This record gives sequence, C-alpha cells and structure tokens, in this order.
Amino acid sequence: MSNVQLADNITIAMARLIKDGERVFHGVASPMPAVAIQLAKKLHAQTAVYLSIPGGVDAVPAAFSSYSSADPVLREGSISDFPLSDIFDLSARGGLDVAFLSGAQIDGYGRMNLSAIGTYDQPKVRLPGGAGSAALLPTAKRGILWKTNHDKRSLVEKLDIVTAAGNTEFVITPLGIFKKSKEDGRLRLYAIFPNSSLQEIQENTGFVVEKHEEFIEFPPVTKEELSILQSIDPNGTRFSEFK
Amino acid sequence: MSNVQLADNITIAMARLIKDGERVFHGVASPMPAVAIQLAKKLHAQTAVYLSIPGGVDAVPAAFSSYSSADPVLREGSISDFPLSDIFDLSARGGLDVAFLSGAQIDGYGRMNLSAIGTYDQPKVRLPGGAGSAALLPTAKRGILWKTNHDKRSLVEKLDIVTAAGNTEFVITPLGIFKKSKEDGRLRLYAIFPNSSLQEIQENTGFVVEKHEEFIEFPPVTKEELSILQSIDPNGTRFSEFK
Amino acid sequence: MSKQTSLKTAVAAVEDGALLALGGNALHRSPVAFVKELIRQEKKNLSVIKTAGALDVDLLAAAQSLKAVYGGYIGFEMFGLAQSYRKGVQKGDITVYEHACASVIAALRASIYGIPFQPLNGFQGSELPELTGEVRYVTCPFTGEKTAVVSALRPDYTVIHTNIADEKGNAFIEGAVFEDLIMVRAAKKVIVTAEQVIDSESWTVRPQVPGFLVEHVVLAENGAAPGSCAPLYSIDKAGVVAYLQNCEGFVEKVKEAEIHV
Amino acid sequence: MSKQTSLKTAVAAVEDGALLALGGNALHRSPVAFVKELIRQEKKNLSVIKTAGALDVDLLAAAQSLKAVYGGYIGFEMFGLAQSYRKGVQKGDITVYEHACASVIAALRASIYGIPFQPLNGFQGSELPELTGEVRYVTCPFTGEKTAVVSALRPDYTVIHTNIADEKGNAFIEGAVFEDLIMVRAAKKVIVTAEQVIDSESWTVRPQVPGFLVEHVVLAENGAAPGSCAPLYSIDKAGVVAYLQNCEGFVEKVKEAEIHV
Repeated sequence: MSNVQLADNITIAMARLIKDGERVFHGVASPMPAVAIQLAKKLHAQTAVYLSIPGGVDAVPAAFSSYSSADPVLREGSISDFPLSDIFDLSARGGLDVAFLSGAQIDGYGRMNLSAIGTYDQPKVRLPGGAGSAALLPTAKRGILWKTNHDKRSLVEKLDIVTAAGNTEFVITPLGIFKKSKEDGRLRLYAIFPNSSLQEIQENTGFVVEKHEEFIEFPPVTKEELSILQSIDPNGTRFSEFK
Repeated sequence: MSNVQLADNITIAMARLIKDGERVFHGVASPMPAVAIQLAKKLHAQTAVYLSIPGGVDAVPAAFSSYSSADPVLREGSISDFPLSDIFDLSARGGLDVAFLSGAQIDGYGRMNLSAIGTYDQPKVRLPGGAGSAALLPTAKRGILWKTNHDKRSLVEKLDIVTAAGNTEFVITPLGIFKKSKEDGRLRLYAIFPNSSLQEIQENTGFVVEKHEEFIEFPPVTKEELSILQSIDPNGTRFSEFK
Repeated sequence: MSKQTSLKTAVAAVEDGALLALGGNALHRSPVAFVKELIRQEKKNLSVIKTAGALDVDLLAAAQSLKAVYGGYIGFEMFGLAQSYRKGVQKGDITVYEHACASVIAALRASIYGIPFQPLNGFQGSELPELTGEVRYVTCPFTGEKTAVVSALRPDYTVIHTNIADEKGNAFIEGAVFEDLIMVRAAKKVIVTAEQVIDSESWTVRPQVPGFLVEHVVLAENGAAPGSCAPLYSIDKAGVVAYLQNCEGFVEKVKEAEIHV
Repeated sequence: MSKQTSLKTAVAAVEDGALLALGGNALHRSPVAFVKELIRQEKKNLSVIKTAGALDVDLLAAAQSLKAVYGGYIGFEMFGLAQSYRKGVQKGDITVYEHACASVIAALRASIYGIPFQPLNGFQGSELPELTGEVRYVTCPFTGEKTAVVSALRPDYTVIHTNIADEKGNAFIEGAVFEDLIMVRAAKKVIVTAEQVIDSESWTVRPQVPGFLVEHVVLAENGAAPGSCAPLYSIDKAGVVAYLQNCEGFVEKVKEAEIHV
C-alpha cells in the first residue's frame, strides 16, 4: 500500500475521532492532526474548536507548512487569540478535550517516550523531548497518539523513559487503531486498516495485542472524506511524515 | 490656608519625590498622585514610567476624572499596555519603584489601615479595604502615603487593623511630610509646609513627632511648578479630595 | 447555534448561592445591567469576587442578595464609602474576605492553572492573613523560603460587560481590560453582556475574549451605567449620587422596572 | 536616550555562563541573528530556556557554547532531530533539564510573580520529575492535595525577535506571540531585535512589549532566518537543510562573516 493511502487512512481516522464541540489541540511536528482537524470541522464536527501553537482560535489556514506545525499559517482565518500558554492552562483546568501527541516509543498502556533511547543521563540517542506531553497527556480528557511506523522498536512492552502518561484513548498507526481498555488500562486493537491484518499487527507490536471489547471493522474511507481531504490539503502536507 | 493651596502643596511635594526613571503607580481614589506624576514628568522626571489601573504605560491624559482614579482617561496617550495584574507582578518581582497609597489610619511605622474601624469581625465602620496595599507596600521599593486630614484619629499610635506594612518612605499630609527613619523605622518629621508649624503637627499627631535626621526646610513652591500644575490640571481634580 | 440570549434567561441560569466574578474595576465597565436583573430575580446568598468594586457590589448588598465578598476594595472612590456594603458588613449580614487586589488575581490564577493554591509575594507585616484565613504559608521545596499562598477561587460564573460581542461569544473590550481576561479564564462559565452584538463574520477588530469560553451573550446597551463604558459613556455623576443618597429607593426602582428584552 | 544599539554591543553585554530565554517557537521568529553573534563572540557555558527550540539552540550546541537547556522540545520538526544538540547531550557536554513546555512557562511565571516556585497540574505518571529533579511536590495547605511545583527560572536575559521596535524599547509582534511576552516579563533584562526600528512617535499599531521593560533594541533584518518571521518571510527550506547537513561548516561561516552594523 502506498504512503499516500497510509497517510490518508491515518488522517481520516483522526478526523473521525474528533467529536463535535470538542476543543482540540496539536503541537509541533503534527501535519496529519493539523489536516485532520480541518477535515473533521468540515464533516461532522463543525463546532469543534481548533487550538494550536501559533495561538489563533479556529484558524482555517489557506495552506499548511510541510516543515512545521507551529507555523504562523496555522493562525490564519482565526478571529481571536488563545496562545500556547492559555492552551496548557485550559488543559490543566480540565477544559481541553483532545490532545494529539506522538512518541518515539509507545507502550501497552499508551504511555510515551520522546526523551531518549537508552538512559536519561547517558542516552544512546537524545530525542527532542516530549514538548507539551507530560502536562497534556494526564490533563486533557482524551489523548490521541499516532505513529507513522508500526514495529517492535516503536510499540514496546517497556519504554526506555516514561516521558508522559495519562489519558491516552487511541493510538493510530499505519496498520490500525488501538484503544485503551477500561478493564485494565491497556491498549487493545480497536480497528484494522484495510491494508493490514491482525496477524501483521501482532507480529509487529512489542506488547501483546488483543482485540478491544469495542473492536470495529474500519468503515471504508468515503469519497466525500477523500474529496474534502484533498481540497483541504492539495499539497499533501499530510504525507510529509512519510517522506 | 485655602484647600487649594493645601492640595497644591501636597501635589507638588509628591511630584518632587518622584525620581527620574522610576516606575510609579497609583491606584483608586488618588487624584493628587495622578496629577503629581504628570507634573514630575514635565519637570525633573521625564523618563519616569507612569502606571495605573487602566493599564496604559506613560499615559498623558487630556483631562482627569474628579470621581475616579481608575478611569480609562488615564490610559489616553499611552502607546503600550501594562494592565493592573502586570503592575502587581512587577512590584512582586522588585521592579516597581514607587507606589502611592493611602489609609484611613497611618501609624508611626508608616503602616496603614483601610480595612475597618473597630475590629475586623465586628467593625464600627467597615472601610473599603486596602486595594493593592497589602501586596504593594511590602514589595514596591518606596511607598509614598498621603492623608488629606492631619489629626490624631488619622495619624495614630496604634492601628485598629494593620492592613498593610512595609516600605513606606514618606507620608504627606496638609501640614507636612514625614519620612521613615533608617535608625528605628519610625516616621519622623521631614518637612513642614509653610502653612504649619512643628507645634501644630505635634499637637495633631497621635504618635510622637520628632524631627527626621534629614529634616529640610520645605523649598517654596515655584512659579514654574504652579504654572505647569495649573496647565496639567486646569479643572482642579487635585482638589477633589478636599471637597 | 447562537449563544445570544435575553438578560432574563442568562441571569436565570445563576443559582442562589453562586460564586460570581464581576468584571470591570471600580465604577468602570462593570456589569450593572446584569446585577440589576440579579436583583429583579431576587437571587440570594451570592458571593462576589472583585478586585476593586463599587456599584455592582453595593447594589447586591442593598438588595440583600450578598452573602460574601472576596475583594481588595469596595468603595466609590471620590464619591465616598459603599454605604450598603458597609452597613451589611457592620450588621454581620455580609462576610468580607479582604484580599489585596493582587491576591484576588492570584486566587483566580490558581483556577486558571488548575491548581489548588497560588503563591504570591505580599502580605508581609499585614494582619489580614490571620484575620481572614485567606492567606497561608508554604515552604518552598527548592529554596526553603516561607511563601504566602492563597486558595484557588473558581467563580461559578464570571460576568463581564464589553463593548462588542458576537453570537459565538467572541467579545471585544475597547481600551482598559482591567482584570476581565483573567476572570474569564478562571470561571466555570462565562456570561458576556455587550453594548453591541454583531455577526461573527463582521469583526473589524480582534476580540480579546475567545467565544468558546463563553456560555451566554446578552445585548445590554448602557449596561455599565451609571458607571462608565469607554469610549461610549463616562461616569454619570448624577446617577451615582442619586444611588448613594437612597440605595434602597434605587433598588425598589430597579425591581419595578420590567425589562422587555 | 535611545536604547537602540548594535548587535555587537548588545551581545557583548551577555556574560559567559548566562541564563538566556530565547523567544519564538520551533523555527519561527527565534532570535537567530542574535545567536549567530553570540557564536562570533565565542560566548561559553550558556544555559538556554525555551519551550520548543530548533536552530537557535542547535547553533549554540554546534558552536560549543551551550552548557544546559531547560526546554520541552528541541528539534527541527519535519526536518528531523537537532543534530548538534543531540550529539552534545550524548557526549555529556550539554545537560538537559527536560521540562514540559507548560512547566517552562510555569517556571517563568514564578519569576514574573516574584515567588520561588510555581505549582502546576501535570507530570502524573511521568518519570521526568525524578530524572531531572526539576519537579517537586508540595502539600496544599488548603486542600491537602499533593501538588507538583517547579522552581523559578529567571533569565539573565530574554532575547526576542520582533517585527517592529522603537528606540524606547516598545516592540510589536505581528501575529503569533508564542511565549515571548511571558519570557519578557520573567527576565532580569530584555534585548529586542527587530526587522524594523521606527521612531516611537510613529506607531500605527499597538506594541505588545512596553519599552520600559527593555534594555537594548537592535535592528536585525532577516533576524530569524532561515527560520520564519511572519508575515515577512517563511522557513527557508534550503537554508535549514544546508545547516543540518553541515552544522560545523555553518558555524564556521557564521564566525567568518564579519558584520557591519
């Protein structure tokens, strides 16, 4: 399956998870969430509130940057401001519904590591750091995490460092969607993308993969979704994580 | 002596105490400080920074309100904003030079009461409250207090309630100016206005009055001061506390 | 779905016993129209958060609607004391939690930040901490310093009066914002009254209050009078004096004045 | 007296070992021209405070000028890792005090408020508190709640790059302010670089940075490049890629480029 289709699946899956009226944030290095929020707002979540680092509320950017998800283009079309510090405060007081976050490693509890591979003090690879995650993941109502690769190095039984933990509800990968189980707080398989299979996911995941109690067949991407997606992101910024 | 001259003396004395470059704040019910700051900025303190409740920096109001020192006219002519919350923060981090404050009662240590006459829980007279004083007086570098009456009910040996204490440097009344002594932290008489005398001040003050180690003859109000004062405040807002 | 509603409906949402933060400062841009409707609806046992309050707080006191005040200054500046508030406190009907204006802000910040308390630098030498119980002390775990802290104050409603609002809740304040933007963020719910309500497509200025934080928008022309709402109107001296000369009479008139919006 | 000075003079004021807060976020409106001059003047042992940093922090790492970072994210987003920073940390030359971006803000707020520590709601389940020592816990004296707190971070200098400044230090940021206004208030001293310096009498917009908080103003056209400074210029992809392909070579060129301002 082409990267184009993988990115479309992930972006559309993200959009579908956004509910109408929710306050939704993404941070740096988040091209797919940035596009997905616009998509959701054109589909079923027209009153969702879009918040991002440049601080505009409900921006409708004319285009996206392929290099940065903190670019001031993401403030275009907004009529009021709500800077990053306000967004963190909003989450801290229980007013942020969705935070899109990612990690170099994600474990079976939906915790993530973006600090280092190896140890904190003597890292093999120093990673960028969790940005807002350590404050947002435990305070936002729903964390939606994603990975552009699905392998045992990324989806691990044990994180090298727990950068952030908390309210991860979904983890989306090129192969499918995990959802945290209310039974034991562990990620279980919620949906499988058409390009993949339970077996492929099990073989490429570092933690035990079981089906979620709410497991669904992933509803096929619709023409409407694809068409609006294409009109929102004609330059394919959503593919930039796969380049 | 007329109230006009009393207010002019106090206002000019306030202006003289402002040093060039200082960051100076007044709050509610402060017509004389509001005028005095403008006067100082036209005389010797041209780079003093004027801060007030409406939040404009270095406002040059075309006129003053006789009813309120929080009036948005006090934002006129400013080119940037620094709201009240910022002013309190500035003082808290050691960046505010002068706060003009007043109290219903002031004691011999320059502490003040604007909370109540009687006890806090069962007051004879509930007063408005200290506004910013309890936070500003201990943190601003210099507190300049004033009273429009000078009697034993106002300048007392013991406050009914200590609303605020701290860095009071001067207390100005219609009769003269007290300055805190570095020796024992008590107010001592620093200057006597031309309309008064040491004896009058001693007889009308509730705490023991001694001359300050830096006692000065109050330099006569100059024509320049009076003329600029009149041009800044042609409507006599500075007299409104004496009406 | 428009958030615009009538003053009656917006006020009806406020329950007896609610904790309200009221915007504006002293006699400027405070939500007087809203307070008058609180009185008409005979709300009881309200607690009010305010840095510097005047007519808004005193009206509630005159109407016997006020249980407690968390504030730095309640008075009419050059017009004199807040007579109804003062009498209510002296009679023991109203409890004053006297703050510094700065500690009101700190307490609101705690709510903004989702934390139970907020440190601040102030109150050294003041008797207010022991008299009110509002200020306590914590030892800094980094420096060992004794640090004053206040408890979070989270208004059930923050009510602000603004120059322009739209049907989505976006609101613009011309000039002095006072503590309104802090109060808006600290509250569970926000009600905006405005001199003018426009369509959200037609903004030519940038509103400081983002609509998504706002629950109700109410058109209230002259909504801060007899206080000021710059640049539209200044303090109405005669109106304030009339109030102070007969607070109870003023309240009666307010109650008789049926509103038709 | 004008606060405008040359880049050289402003940078010369920064001492080795200084704690700097750098404005902007990621590759946007960060003070790159200032950082380049820090490198030319061979400053050593600098510590940097940043929410999300990129070229500014990495350049200092590449030039061996960086001792420590207090930050939430140091990386080039879609361009990849911050190579010099990463290597410096891996070699043990640079100490990372990894914060959440929110706790950087909290630590700066403590400085703004003149308090030794700031509570925040976050870090539940994270190992960062024990790994960095930057987050400790205090018991709320009102509720008994265990509350995370960070120590005040007070920059010796905050340096921000802005669109327009004047000779008095007033500065205007067009569009996204990022964390600049917080950093400005938290610092002991503030240096503003600007794309344009105008006369303070000629403002047609309202600057967000009041001049009295600012020490030096420096004209720095293209001062954030190859990062962006909206609406004047976007990220210069070629410039960023060239840097990442040869960080040390880039630093050498910076050092060779004598500036004439």
